[in-house]
Amino acid sequence: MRGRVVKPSFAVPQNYYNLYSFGTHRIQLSGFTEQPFYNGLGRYVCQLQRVTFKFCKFGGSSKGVREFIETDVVDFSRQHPGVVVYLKPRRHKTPIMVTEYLNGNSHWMNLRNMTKSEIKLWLDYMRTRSGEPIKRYRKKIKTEWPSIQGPWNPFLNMPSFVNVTDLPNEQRGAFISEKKSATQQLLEMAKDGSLKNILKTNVSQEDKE
Amino acid sequence: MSNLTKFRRTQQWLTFARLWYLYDATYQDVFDSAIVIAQYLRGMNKPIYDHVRQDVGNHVVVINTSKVSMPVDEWKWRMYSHHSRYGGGQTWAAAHELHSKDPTIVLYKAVYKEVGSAPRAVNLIRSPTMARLHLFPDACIPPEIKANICDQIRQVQPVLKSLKDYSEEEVEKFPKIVDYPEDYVVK
Amino acid sequence: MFARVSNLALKWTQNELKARTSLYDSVRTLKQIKIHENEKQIVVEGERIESPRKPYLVKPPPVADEKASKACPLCRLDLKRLDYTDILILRQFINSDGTLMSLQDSGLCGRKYKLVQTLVNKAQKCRLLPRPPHYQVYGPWDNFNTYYDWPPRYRDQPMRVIRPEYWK
Amino acid sequence: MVQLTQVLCKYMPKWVPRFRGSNKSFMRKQHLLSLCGHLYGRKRNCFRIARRALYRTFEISQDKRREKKVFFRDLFTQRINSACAEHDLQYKYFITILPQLNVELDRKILSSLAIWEPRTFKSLVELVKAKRCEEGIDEAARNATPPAGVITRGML
Repeated sequence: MRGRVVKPSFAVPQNYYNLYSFGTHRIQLSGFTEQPFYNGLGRYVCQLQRVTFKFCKFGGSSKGVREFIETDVVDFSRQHPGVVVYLKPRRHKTPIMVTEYLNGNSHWMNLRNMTKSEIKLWLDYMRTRSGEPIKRYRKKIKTEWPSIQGPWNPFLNMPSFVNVTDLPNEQRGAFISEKKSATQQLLEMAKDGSLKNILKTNVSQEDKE
Repeated sequence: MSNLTKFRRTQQWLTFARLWYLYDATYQDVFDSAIVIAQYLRGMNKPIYDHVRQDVGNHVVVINTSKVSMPVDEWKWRMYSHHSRYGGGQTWAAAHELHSKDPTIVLYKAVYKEVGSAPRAVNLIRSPTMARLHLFPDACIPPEIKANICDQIRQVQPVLKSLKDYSEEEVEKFPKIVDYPEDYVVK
Repeated sequence: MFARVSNLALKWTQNELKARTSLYDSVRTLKQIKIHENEKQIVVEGERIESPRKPYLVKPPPVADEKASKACPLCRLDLKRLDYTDILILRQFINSDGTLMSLQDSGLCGRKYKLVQTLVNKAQKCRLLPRPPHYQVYGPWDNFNTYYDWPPRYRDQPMRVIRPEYWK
Repeated sequence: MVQLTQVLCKYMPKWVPRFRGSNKSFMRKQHLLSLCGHLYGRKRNCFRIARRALYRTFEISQDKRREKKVFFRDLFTQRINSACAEHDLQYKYFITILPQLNVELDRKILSSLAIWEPRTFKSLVELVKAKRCEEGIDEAARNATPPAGVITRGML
């Protein structure tokens, strides 16, 4: 794939959109579920660092944002002292919200014609995120300890005598034939006595006489 | 704190270690052993084999390539072509001619073809893989290479012993199936 | 002997049959040609010697069927997969200079003799057994290690690839 | 030609400008170009060329989805083959005798066992060897010595 993905070049600058990726599989970001620094294992640290609201004092589309600021912003910041909230009135501009996270990612969002409750919901959603972009999960599970018995390694099933003997070694390198050759069959027949030795029989006859 | 701790880094080194294998080619067929050697070169003897993402290939040291064997008469009719890239520069040499000239060429060419036979292997994978093949006509290996060897590849066929190879005592003690007939003249 | 009436058996005379049957009973004595030279005369005589490796002569176990007990040694042993690589067995059917013994000398039946014949030829071609004195060596390719693989695998037939004029 | 980009981008976030009257043709082209980021040269920049290339990628990915299953099955087979070879057992015996022992694991799981849980894989191989020695179908099985540590029904 030549070069990273070209994000849609709408009116919005590039680096604000990086917490979303959509399109076909090849375009989407893909990865595994990740928590920054095992967040939530020991304790939960809110990843949201700061929120900036830009709105217009008079514009109709910023009505929701203005109401939200009058009623809920103070409660929100009291509940979440770790999150810095900036309010930036901008004349004749559409209301937007930019959330920045501890891992350096940031997200731009347009709040045009949104009601107070909607903005509250979006803010809670943005607060509880980990700052990682939404991706296509390659696997639904992720584990820090994939192997209990220890992953395979080349020396695991290698017999220990190989370390000691200097190669080439007959036992380690010779060809193992599954079927016995005729010579081996004859030797085994001779060994287990199924072939009587003629001379022995002759000798016994002479003894008898 | 990243996922990769010291223990995990050494565990990865161990799993993806590049081993040195030894292969004794006495009386082994050229093309059958080439298949086995090519597999070991590309690391297909490991369960972690993956031809795309990681190169888990090994080194293979082949000794006794001068004693390599071929099916009957193949030394005569197995031809190797060579082209000097000039007009009419194509020449053929039989296997026995090449082998007498340089005992490692026949096995090298067999492994060269076998490594290249894998899909999409010719351009990228073949030259670095072939660099990991070390061929020696007889059993003596340079000490620095011998120090690296950690395992041996099992041979593909039994080593045929001629009458001279059997020890005197073995021949003596072997069961005698039938005796000579009456008044047989020992020729 | 009569386990299988092969066509060869019909040609033999009665006493030869009797000679063959007593194959296992007594130890054979061989004759060796001895040449003595003194100033006036050269004496050539056949001297009797013991047959070698006597203690290792073996006889297959007795079989109930009387006729089968007289069968040829290899048939009685019925070794599976007798191959050209079992040279310790084949060695017992060749003379000292490497040539194959005749059928009567070898004491085998016709079928087994033919099998041993092909195996000995193969072994000699692969230089497992010593080659007879005037063995026809066609070129340097006979001196390299060879083997017979079965079933034969005709790997990429080169003769079809290379133009005939280049077949040396 | 069917215009597919609308369908593909239905999960667009709320604030992205919509296909409205004025920017309809611009947005339509931009959406399509957003899907061609991985192509080369004019295929990722010029709309009319990008559209043909994009539909070509859809056809290819359709076949590739089928091929992927075959490819990974062969890869798993190759991994199990090499894992069995380490324990001196042929793959064909391993893959045929395991189901007879009611161990119905497919190649994907077996190959991941071979990599991540090698001891478990080794015990499976010894199970197969014991079964082969017990049945002794072919001569090789009869000659082989049964592995120690495998408890079969008659032993207890």
